[in-house]
Amino acid sequence: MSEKLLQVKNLEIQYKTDLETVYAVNGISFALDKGETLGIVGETGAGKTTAALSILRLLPEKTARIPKGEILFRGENLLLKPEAEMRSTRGEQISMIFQDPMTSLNPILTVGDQIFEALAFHNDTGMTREQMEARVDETLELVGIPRSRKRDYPHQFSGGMKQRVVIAIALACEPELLIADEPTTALDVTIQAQVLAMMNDLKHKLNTAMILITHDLGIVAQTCDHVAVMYAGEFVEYGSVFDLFTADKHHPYTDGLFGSIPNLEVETDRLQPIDGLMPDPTDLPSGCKFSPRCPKCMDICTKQKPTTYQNGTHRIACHLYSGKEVEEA
Amino acid sequence: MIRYVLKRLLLMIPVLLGVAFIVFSVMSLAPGDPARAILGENATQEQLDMLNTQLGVDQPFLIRFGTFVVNVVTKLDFGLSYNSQRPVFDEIFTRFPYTLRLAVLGVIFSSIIGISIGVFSAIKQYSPFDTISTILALFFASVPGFWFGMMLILLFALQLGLLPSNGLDTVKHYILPTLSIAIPYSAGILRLTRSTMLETVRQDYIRTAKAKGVTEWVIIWKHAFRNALLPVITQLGNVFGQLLGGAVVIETVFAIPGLGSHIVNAIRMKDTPVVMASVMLLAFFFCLVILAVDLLYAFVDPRIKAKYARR
Amino acid sequence: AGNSEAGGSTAAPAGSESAAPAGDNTPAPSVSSGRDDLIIAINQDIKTFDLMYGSGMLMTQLGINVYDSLLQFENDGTPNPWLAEKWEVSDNGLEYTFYLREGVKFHNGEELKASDVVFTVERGRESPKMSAICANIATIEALDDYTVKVVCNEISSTFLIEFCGEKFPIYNQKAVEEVENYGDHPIGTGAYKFVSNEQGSKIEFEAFDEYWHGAPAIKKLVYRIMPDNFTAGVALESGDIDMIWATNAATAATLEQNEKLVLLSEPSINVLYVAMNTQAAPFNDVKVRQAVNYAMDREMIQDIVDEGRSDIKDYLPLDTMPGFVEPKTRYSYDLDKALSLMEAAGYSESNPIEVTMLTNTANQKLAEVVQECLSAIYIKANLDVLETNTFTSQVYTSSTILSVSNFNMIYNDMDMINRFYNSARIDLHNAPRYSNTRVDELLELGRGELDVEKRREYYGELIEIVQEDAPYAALSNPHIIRAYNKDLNVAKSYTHGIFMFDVSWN
Amino acid sequence: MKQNFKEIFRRMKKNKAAMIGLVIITLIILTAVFADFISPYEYGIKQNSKERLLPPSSTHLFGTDGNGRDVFTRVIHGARTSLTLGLVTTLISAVGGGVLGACAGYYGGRLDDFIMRVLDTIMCIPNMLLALSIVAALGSGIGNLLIAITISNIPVFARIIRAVVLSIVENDYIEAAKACGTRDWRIIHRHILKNAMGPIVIQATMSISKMILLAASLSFLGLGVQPPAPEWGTMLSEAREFMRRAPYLMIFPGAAIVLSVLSLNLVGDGLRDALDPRLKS
Amino acid sequence: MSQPLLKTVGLKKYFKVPGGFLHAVDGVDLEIPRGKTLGVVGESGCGKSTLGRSVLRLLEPTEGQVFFHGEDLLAYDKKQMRQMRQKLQIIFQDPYSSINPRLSVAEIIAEPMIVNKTFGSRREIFARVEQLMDTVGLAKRLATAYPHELDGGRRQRIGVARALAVNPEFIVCDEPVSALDVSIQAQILNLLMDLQRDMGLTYMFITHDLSVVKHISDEIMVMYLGRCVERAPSRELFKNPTHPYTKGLLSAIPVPDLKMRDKTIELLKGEVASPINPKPGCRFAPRCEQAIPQCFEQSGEMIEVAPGHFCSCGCKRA
Ligand SMILES: Nc1ncnc2c1ncn2[C@@H]1O[C@H](COP(=O)(O)OP(=O)(O)OP(=O)(O)O)[C@@H](O)[C@H]1O
Ligand SMILES: Nc1ncnc2c1ncn2[C@@H]1O[C@H](COP(=O)(O)OP(=O)(O)OP(=O)(O)O)[C@@H](O)[C@H]1O
Ligand SMILES: [Mg+2]
Ligand SMILES: [Mg+2]
Repeated sequence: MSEKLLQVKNLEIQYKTDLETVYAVNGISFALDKGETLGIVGETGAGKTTAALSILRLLPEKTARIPKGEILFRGENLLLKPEAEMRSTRGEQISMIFQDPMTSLNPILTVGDQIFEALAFHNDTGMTREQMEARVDETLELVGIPRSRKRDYPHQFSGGMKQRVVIAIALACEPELLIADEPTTALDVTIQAQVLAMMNDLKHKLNTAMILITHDLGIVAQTCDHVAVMYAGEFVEYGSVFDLFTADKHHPYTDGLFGSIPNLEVETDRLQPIDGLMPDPTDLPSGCKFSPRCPKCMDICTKQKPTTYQNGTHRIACHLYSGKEVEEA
Repeated sequence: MIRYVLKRLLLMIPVLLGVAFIVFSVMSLAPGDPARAILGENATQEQLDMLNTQLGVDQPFLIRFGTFVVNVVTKLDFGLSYNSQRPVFDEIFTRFPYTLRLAVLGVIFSSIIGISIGVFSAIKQYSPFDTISTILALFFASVPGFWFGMMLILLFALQLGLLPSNGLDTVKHYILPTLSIAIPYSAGILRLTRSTMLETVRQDYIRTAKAKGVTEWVIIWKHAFRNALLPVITQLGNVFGQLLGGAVVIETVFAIPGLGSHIVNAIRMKDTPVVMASVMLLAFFFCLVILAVDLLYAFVDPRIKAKYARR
Repeated sequence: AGNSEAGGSTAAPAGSESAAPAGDNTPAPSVSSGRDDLIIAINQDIKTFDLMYGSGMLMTQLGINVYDSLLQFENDGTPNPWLAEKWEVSDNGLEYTFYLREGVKFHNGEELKASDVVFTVERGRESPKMSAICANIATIEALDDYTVKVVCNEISSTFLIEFCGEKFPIYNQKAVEEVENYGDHPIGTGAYKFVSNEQGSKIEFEAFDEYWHGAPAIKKLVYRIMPDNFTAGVALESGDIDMIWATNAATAATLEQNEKLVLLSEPSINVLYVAMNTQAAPFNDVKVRQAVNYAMDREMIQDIVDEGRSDIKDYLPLDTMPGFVEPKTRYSYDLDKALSLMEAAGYSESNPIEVTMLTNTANQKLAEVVQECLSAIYIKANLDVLETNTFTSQVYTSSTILSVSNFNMIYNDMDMINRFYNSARIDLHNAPRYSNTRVDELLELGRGELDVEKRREYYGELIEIVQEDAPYAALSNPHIIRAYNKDLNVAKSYTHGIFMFDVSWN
Repeated sequence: MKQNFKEIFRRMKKNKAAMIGLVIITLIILTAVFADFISPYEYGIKQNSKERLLPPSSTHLFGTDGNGRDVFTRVIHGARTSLTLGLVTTLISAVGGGVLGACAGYYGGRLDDFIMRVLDTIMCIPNMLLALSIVAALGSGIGNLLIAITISNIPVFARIIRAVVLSIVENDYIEAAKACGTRDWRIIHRHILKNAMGPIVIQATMSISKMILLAASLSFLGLGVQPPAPEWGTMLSEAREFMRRAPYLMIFPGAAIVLSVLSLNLVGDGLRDALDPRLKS
Repeated sequence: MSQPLLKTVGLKKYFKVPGGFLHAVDGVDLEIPRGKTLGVVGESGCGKSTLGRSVLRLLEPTEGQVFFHGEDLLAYDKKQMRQMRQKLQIIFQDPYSSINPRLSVAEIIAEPMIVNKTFGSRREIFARVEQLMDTVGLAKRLATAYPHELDGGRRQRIGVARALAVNPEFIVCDEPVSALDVSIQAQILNLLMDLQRDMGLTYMFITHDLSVVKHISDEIMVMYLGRCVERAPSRELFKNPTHPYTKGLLSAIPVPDLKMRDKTIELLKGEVASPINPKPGCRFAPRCEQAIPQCFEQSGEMIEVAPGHFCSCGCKRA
């Protein structure tokens, strides 16, 4: 098997402030190939955004620490790259769509400018200004915005259009990896559908690998190839979409997530939310981090780190399944 | 946009009238009569009465105010200075250019100093540079302007003999007064720039720009700074307004024939026409500056431009 | 009052004999230092060069460069011939005849004629500043081109000083009538022609080559306006300017250190005083007023307020005033006496006086010292420092109990004190609201008398009364301090200014 | 409320700079309060022509001034006037400007236009002139000086607070308060002004120094506090005369101003952070 | 039929904007029976929040009537309205901006009681605060905490407790769960439904999340550009969507089910028309694939297509 496009190994990230240390990401590993989409789901504060930012090395410099782990992009460890090289990687090879389209665009620059900028800073092929402008037009039309609107400012666009501009920026340099952090949370369903459909299209056209972070299992089901379920900085479950939606064994947290969504098909009187709240990330429970909320919690769970059950691509970190155990990578 | 400008220009009328009324009443209420100020300690009662009648200050307040407004509106005539009997505007216009030049230079230099250091210390938040510049800024914000001016004079004019200490004849003459004005004001601008920059660099779009691989320099000046500019522009407008009428101390120390000290003298002499005309002129300019600031907003921020356009 | 007085016609022929005018030594035009320009710092703008509409010492200083008056007075009040070569006073003391110098040119080329003097008076009647003087002039007529006759309404011992001195410059009729904005284009017969006035910045003059007194050595005269003493001091030291027309004691103390400079410190016409309202408690009690007089530590005042550059005074008039008699009742610092007077008046530590003391911004420092002196004799004076203009409008009202300020003795004659003591001047200049019929009488007598001995008699009596009654506590007579480059030759300085033709470079 | 103070102080304790500032300003205030006990000489009036302009020494810690007064004593006593002046004017103008700005921002529309135009009018008259006119009209004296400075400072506060209020009224909690039938004034003070505290505090601490200096520039024009009451700004202006002969006359009151301003600003920054329960650390 | 608790007739709210009038709510009729929930769905900006606020008179409606217990709220004067407010409450979408960050939890919940002087003493108020916190599931120790110390779910509970503090009968829930993640969302939804069951509350539940609205509502109203386009009992609506917009909306929901994975979703095309001085005719017509010329001329009336199911689509009518 050829080298993966992106390999994250045992990544740990902490935020250190004067008073406390937030253990945001606690050893996650995954790999991604060209054209594949990885979905990451999980509760608020699970560390999804943190993990995504670390790949682009955009974590806040003053507080964030990466004590352990590697991020290999085409075999190169991004964490060791000098800032200048990293800058040329950003946008050109890896780009990111941020959580909130409303605030992700600079209000005082035209959308055209903002896309143009991404091109201008990665102009390795020596494109002329005209060529780059033409490329801006092309990109805009790709995301379904008429080229005539490129001189408009973000405030003149609706939320959905803004999100498309953000996507256009991310795609301008045809990156090999696109990280989309809750790209549709702020949008309503009809626009969400448009945006997702478009991203899917693009992915197929450009064969881009993608990491899609979301709360919405519906979106995961529709767009992802692999899914990671994240809880308190760890992947408690990882596998293909089919593993996640069809396999019979699941991490209790994943079960809880599914139970929480109102189902359109089935009438339920009461939803079944997971009891309790996220653990305090500055003071995580020992053993399994989900144990305090777990309905199937056993003695061992509070004491020992869970083992990983693996079935093909499907991995679950839970003491419940001590069948085929493998060491964590 | 043009409609907006017109509306704003129209709104200047009540403001200017208000200014006129306030200043006029203050001048009338203030004790002491101009004749006494002009004729001095040794004047006799007859002399005083005679002059007061000549100046027309013995008429009722409203009549005087009315006459003043009518003259200004119909003839742009602010009358004669009580004190010198010269047309008020001639006097003011020989001085105003100095004041204007100093104010412009002051604003330019204080913004250059304040903004560049402010931006830099925001970027290097909590670094020694940041701490030192903050302390220096607070220091300069708390020493009186005249002290600074006098120190500069002693050092550069007397000790080193490099720069002239008074007057505004050549370019060299402008250096010390400009510095004395700019440095204390730059302190405020520095603090403001720093805090708004700190705010702006936390915005999501800065992260977006970084994710595009844009260089640090471009992020700071093109993305962050331009967005942080609005409050700074407001502050600059205020500084400009204050400098227009307020550099009295610097004018005195550097023996500059500016408008500020002229107004102060006029107030002391109860020279109402001069005070009126000068303050009105300043108020007019101040309104223009505020308007210019608002238009500059539009230039900096398209959202504001859109708002104006729709009005 | 039939006799003509000593300073009058008797002195006049002496003056008229010499072709060279009064100044003791006319400086020979010099070229040695190579400079013939002079830059002088003054501390404020000149509002108008039409002297009839302006006031102040500075005005006089600039005025005497451009204008001449009929006579020129020495610091002790001795009149010297000037534009008038000689003058005569009629026996009844009401008629004056002036004989003008011939060939005197105005800057516009006109020759000085008697009609110009007449014109000046007629114009003066209209002006607020001169009208009071002119009021005493019943008629004025030109007997011929060079002779003017003035008839007064009443005898006035100060008439010469007021009418013929530097305060009454002679205007040129044609110039006033023809020049637009005369106030900005003065024309006189003086040594300097007005060139330009940049308001707030500088005023330029150039030498008038046809000056009747001989062309001055300094050809170009520039007054720089420097409101701040510090700035002027630095400018003088760094050579930006050549002279400071008048600086303050504190700056003088710094300039003193510089060997390249000369400090000229001369008695001025300025008198510092405390005025006590004699019509209201507690100062209606003469003992309290005397106590205040004794309590004034005038040496401390001299040191603190003027850095020693002043003369201590315990009476108001200047010693140089014609008619002056030194009083016998004197006040020197004597706290014991002051305290016993206070106790006699019924005040003590436990029964102190508390009053508001008005002063103006210029005299704040003085007031602070006075305040302390008063505190030693159970008087707690709360200072109220007012803008000069506000102060002037309040200090003469009956509500003012105590004030600290200064006078300029603008006329060098004993009659000057009329305004301080005359009950008719209450509400105008008589801040203590002092009223004494005998004093009023004596003031009238002194004013209407031309005989010197008689005047000394009247004023001698008067001064004893007012010293005894003590409505004022005179404090000091600060010096006027001029500072200039050592290479500059200043032949003579008057209390009212320097004639710039008396100045030259070494 | 008690809870709040404790809470605020607890948060502030963590901010070293703010604590240093707090200690310094407390010392200054204590000095001002106990000036009579601390100062070696009787304050104010005691002058001495024999001891003029003495440089700092063990008898006169800060030297003596042109009137032969002990500068140390005057600086200590000056703290009273200067700090009162700075604090009182700031307080009043913050409250006045706060109310006006809050009303303008909260009600908007005509009232907003009216208030802002009136304030524009005041702002159009340069600071110094406004103060000068008022002092000229009412006479000098610390009371009028206070009024003058305060009035000229109100528009500054009002503008800033209005801008803050405009952004606060956007919040849903204002609407929630309305939905409960909360009266306007309660909304303004409890929900709006409480949240505008940060900018207000910062502006206020900056303003204290400005006020002291404005008073100083007014004394430069002879309109300051009535002597002999010492006040730092006036002391500076008085020292001007002796700038070259006795520079220390300027250094000590100047240092007092700088020190107070510096510490007040540190405290202000700390207070802003502490007042905002949202800010971590 | 019993009298509905809340009823609006021809409710309109126009905003004066620079370009003219923005028709945010343009003639909405609705009825909510006591103890039931009306769900309001629709695209962002279609006027859902404005409708909610107009019903509570937080915005003064431009036209129309709001009947509460059969009485016209709009006829009340300020004082009466202030008293009435206790019965009508609102919960906001954003648990961050809807809670005053400077007040502690207890203060926030006590605020409506203090304002309305419902309780005399501090102690009574405090007791009630504790009781409310208990009801909505907030631990007592959080009483002195500040909102920023709490996560979104707890904050939203504060919002609920505040609304309950004055014993309301009717609550407008303006997207109360949109900002929360699924598990917390479920907790809040359960809480709201429990409260409704226990206290007989009536809700107007605004959201654009259709699975949520289906779960909680008895009846659903679909809004498009200020107008109600379809109204039906919730099961009926999902089973039998009639209006083209409703159809588009329903098909856009991503379903957590792999069966739907490769099915192409029918996307709504085009942008929402401007609500400023809208053209006559059906508001949805420019985006409607089935639009006929008539749709552009005449706006549809609500027709009952099935019992209790109303739809305004012109083509259906034709
Ligand atoms: N700059 C920071 N400093 C300190 N802690 C942080 C910082 N950013 C995030 N955290 C903490 O790190 C943890 C993970 O945060 P992160 O934003 O990665 O979560 P998330 O999964 O993206 O959540 P959401 O779904 O809300 O976006 C959280 O507990 C958060 O409070
Ligand atoms: N105060 C206002 N002034 C002017 N226009 C307003 C105002 N409030 C709302 N609008 C406009 O009214 C329309 C309806 O807004 P509303 O907030 O009710 O929509 P919504 O359906 O709640 O949207 P969302 O789902 O985004 O909350 C929008 O076009 C909005 O821009
Ligand atoms: Mg996130
Ligand atoms: Mg809404």
